[in-house]
Amino acid sequence: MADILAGLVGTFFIVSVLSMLWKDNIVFRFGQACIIGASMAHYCFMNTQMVFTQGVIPLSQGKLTLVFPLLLGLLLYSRLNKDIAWLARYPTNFLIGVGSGLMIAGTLRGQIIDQVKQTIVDLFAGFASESPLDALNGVIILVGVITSLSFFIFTKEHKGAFGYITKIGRVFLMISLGANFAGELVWYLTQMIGRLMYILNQLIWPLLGMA
Amino acid sequence: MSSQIRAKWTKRYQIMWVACLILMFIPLIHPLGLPTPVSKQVKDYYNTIKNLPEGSIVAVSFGASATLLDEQEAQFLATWKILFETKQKVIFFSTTEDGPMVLNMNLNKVKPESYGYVYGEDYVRLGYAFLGEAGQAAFSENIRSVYTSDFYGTNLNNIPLMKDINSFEDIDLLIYEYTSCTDIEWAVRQWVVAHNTPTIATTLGCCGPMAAPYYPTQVQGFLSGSVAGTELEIISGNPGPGAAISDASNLGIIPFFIAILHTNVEYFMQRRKEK
Amino acid sequence: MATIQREIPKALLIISGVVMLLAFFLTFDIFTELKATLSSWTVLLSAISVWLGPVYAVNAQLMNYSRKKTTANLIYLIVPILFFVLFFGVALFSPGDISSASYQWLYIHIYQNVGATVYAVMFFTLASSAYRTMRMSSIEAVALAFGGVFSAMRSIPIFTYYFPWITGLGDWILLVPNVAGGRGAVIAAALGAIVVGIRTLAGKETTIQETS
Amino acid sequence: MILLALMIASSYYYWALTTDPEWKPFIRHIAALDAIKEGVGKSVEEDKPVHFAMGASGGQMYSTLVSMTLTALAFLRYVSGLCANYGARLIVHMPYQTESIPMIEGTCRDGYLAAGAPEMYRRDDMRYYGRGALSWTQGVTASYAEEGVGLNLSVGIFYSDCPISLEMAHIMGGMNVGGTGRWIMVYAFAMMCDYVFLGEEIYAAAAQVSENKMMLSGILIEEIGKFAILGMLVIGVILEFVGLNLVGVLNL
Repeated sequence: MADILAGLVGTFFIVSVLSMLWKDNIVFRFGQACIIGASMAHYCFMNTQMVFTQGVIPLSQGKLTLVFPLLLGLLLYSRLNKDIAWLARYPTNFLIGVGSGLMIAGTLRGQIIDQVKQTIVDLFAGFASESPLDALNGVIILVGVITSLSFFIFTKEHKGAFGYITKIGRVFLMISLGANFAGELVWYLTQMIGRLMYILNQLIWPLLGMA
Repeated sequence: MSSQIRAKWTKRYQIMWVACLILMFIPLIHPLGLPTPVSKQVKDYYNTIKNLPEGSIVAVSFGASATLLDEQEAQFLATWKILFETKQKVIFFSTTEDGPMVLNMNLNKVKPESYGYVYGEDYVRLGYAFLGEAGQAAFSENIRSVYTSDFYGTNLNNIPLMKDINSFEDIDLLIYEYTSCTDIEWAVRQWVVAHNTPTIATTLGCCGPMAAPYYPTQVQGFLSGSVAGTELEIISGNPGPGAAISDASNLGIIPFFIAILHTNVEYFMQRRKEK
Repeated sequence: MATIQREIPKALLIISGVVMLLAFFLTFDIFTELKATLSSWTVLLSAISVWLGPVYAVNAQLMNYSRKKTTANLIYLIVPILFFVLFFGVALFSPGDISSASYQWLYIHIYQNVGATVYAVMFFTLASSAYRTMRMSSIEAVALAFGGVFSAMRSIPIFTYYFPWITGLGDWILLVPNVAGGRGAVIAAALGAIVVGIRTLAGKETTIQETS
Repeated sequence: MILLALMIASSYYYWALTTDPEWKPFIRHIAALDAIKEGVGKSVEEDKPVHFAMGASGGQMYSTLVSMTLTALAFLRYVSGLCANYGARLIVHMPYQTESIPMIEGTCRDGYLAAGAPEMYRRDDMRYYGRGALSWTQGVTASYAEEGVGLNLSVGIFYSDCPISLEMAHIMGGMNVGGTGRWIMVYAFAMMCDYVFLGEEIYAAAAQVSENKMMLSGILIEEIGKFAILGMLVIGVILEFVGLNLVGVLNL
């Protein structure tokens, strides 16, 4: 019985989310109201617990430097009163400072230098390989990177010969978008089938006594 | 787009959606057993485990998410069964909050005890610790710097299997499970490049393209998505949930392809009319 | 006053940013330690702010109800609060908090089911958008459809079984043109991000200088 | 390191130029920008609100994606100013990161203030939905259904949330304009938006909407970076051909 109840609750929420595709309805609205409450509660609980275990308790045990983050965090609430809202700039600026420093370093390495390096490596690995197709693939990648990067040049109109280069770049970009689309489409398809299996296994078969 | 045209399209979407749903549903009730070819990376994944000598130490870095289980459960169940069938010693450690819960559900289904496994001697669960790249590095150097006790709170030194296991040197194979596509780099950098540990990976379908460049030199095999899970079920002879998902996805996606065909035929006919 | 309201926060931004950046390039212990400390502070700091969320959420629903006092609006105001209390209460009062059996029940059957279904809904929204846009009206659209259709077929067993060449083509799309286009775009976006970063650390980014 | 130094040096060069009142850089036109104005106009005509979203997880301030958060804020300032001018109602769907709320609210108020209509700002149109894509997509969809959609402007950090928010806005009659710097999700924008900012275009577009020379100079600094990288690729390939190893140098 308890299992069927669980199946019923789960199925209600699955149907509630899916029903929106058909049209706006009360089941969807009720389900979304429930889930927003639940989601906020989960997030609030996890974070509040962390504030205690990693902030308040170590502070009470003498880790006094933790006063700074705790105080800065509280300043974020100053936004609620317009007259003292400027106080929130302290924590905000601190967070963005840390983020920007972290971002410049990480992005430079992972998304620029490594990508340039890999393009050259791909090209020469292709040349070193026995198959001429690998060499061709290396060249295609190099051409693709150069033309697609050229598409993002903003100080020149995409006309004439440069227009053709950016056009080739756009084709590469579009194939890439198509491949990303397909990867996610098939994944989401599996998720849908998984939900149907849940409804069958948790609700329909048990109800029919075929579990 | 006028509201009339919009309404016309919405109707079309709804017809396609319903068709997809029905076609997904039928094979779940009535399995069709459509064929699934096994890809090379899955064969290599399977053979890597199969070729280990009996009693090898396999570490499983488990970063599963419960919401994404439909995509991966087939992979997990088939992998655990192969590990238990080939009598490997397994150390599970969870790197996500959901990890322990998912593993619990998995092991309840697979039942290691039915393979003659004894907890603490043949397999062990180390619970959850948030392991980013730095965490993986720390774990590989010294397991006890990350986990001092197992999932149930027993000190690692009191667990027979863990007594002589301290670092990468004692691990014969890493099975790396992740759901954020770029995380494969962590395993490659911290285990493969740093220590040359043999590594295989399991992940979501959409992460396959990012894992592919590391195969077969750094990662000896990988599973991406539920299809790979089905393939592993087939090659290892352990039927599981993957077959049904594959069946359903074979049919369920057909209305989508018909829709693409339809929209293009319509477009070209319109163009001919205009000409 | 301007100093307290503008200049000190800006100085805080620059100092914290420069420290993080230096910690990447210089491997002195002091920087490594500072980086770890600042990173852990950010996590703690944002965790404290978590109650701002419910304040804004309840405010929006409350105002909505006060403008239009319908039963439906009353339900939309009360239900989230009830579920908030239910989840938070169970987490707080069950022994073992969120790992307690009762919380896990709520989490698995409600929270995770909705999570998984949201992904499932995306199958339908992606399919409908493709229905509309994958019309081969230009070379770009052909490229998009080519990449999309063959990569999708590559992941569906029935296609690869009956047309084995799709496997090769699908893999080629993923590993060659997809990599090429993706790489160009990633590099460009990374440059855009770095420019914003440099401007921020120089204290010249205008978006963060909100005045009201 | 050299690339970074080059970009910092060019930054200072262009920042110095921005003090010259005559100086105006040329930047190619981005079509999606006009669409924002058109969309706000459409919203007023249809008496429906403008929706602004920066992603369920778009408030990241201390991660490597912080620049996208800042870029989204530049758009928020712009669109709130436009809404104030045209008399449209603006609904902001905030990300789950609560630490970003003060800044989002401040930026939005700024937009109204700059347009001379601070009284039009309404706090109850700042919406919050809890953690993650699951409740965010639900909340946003419900808001579209309840209040209608004129323009839906989505710029920022998007994961698996935009395929729902964008398509639902479209189905409910809204006009979608947007983009993200996360390449893996750009496909959703390309397919579901009426006008799209492809990848990095969001940074260039943000600079253009700001009409601020400091921001505009950023595009030129990026261009220097792009030419440096194109140069690096070409020189790297040539060097490898003659037997010199640039990859080894980059590994350092």
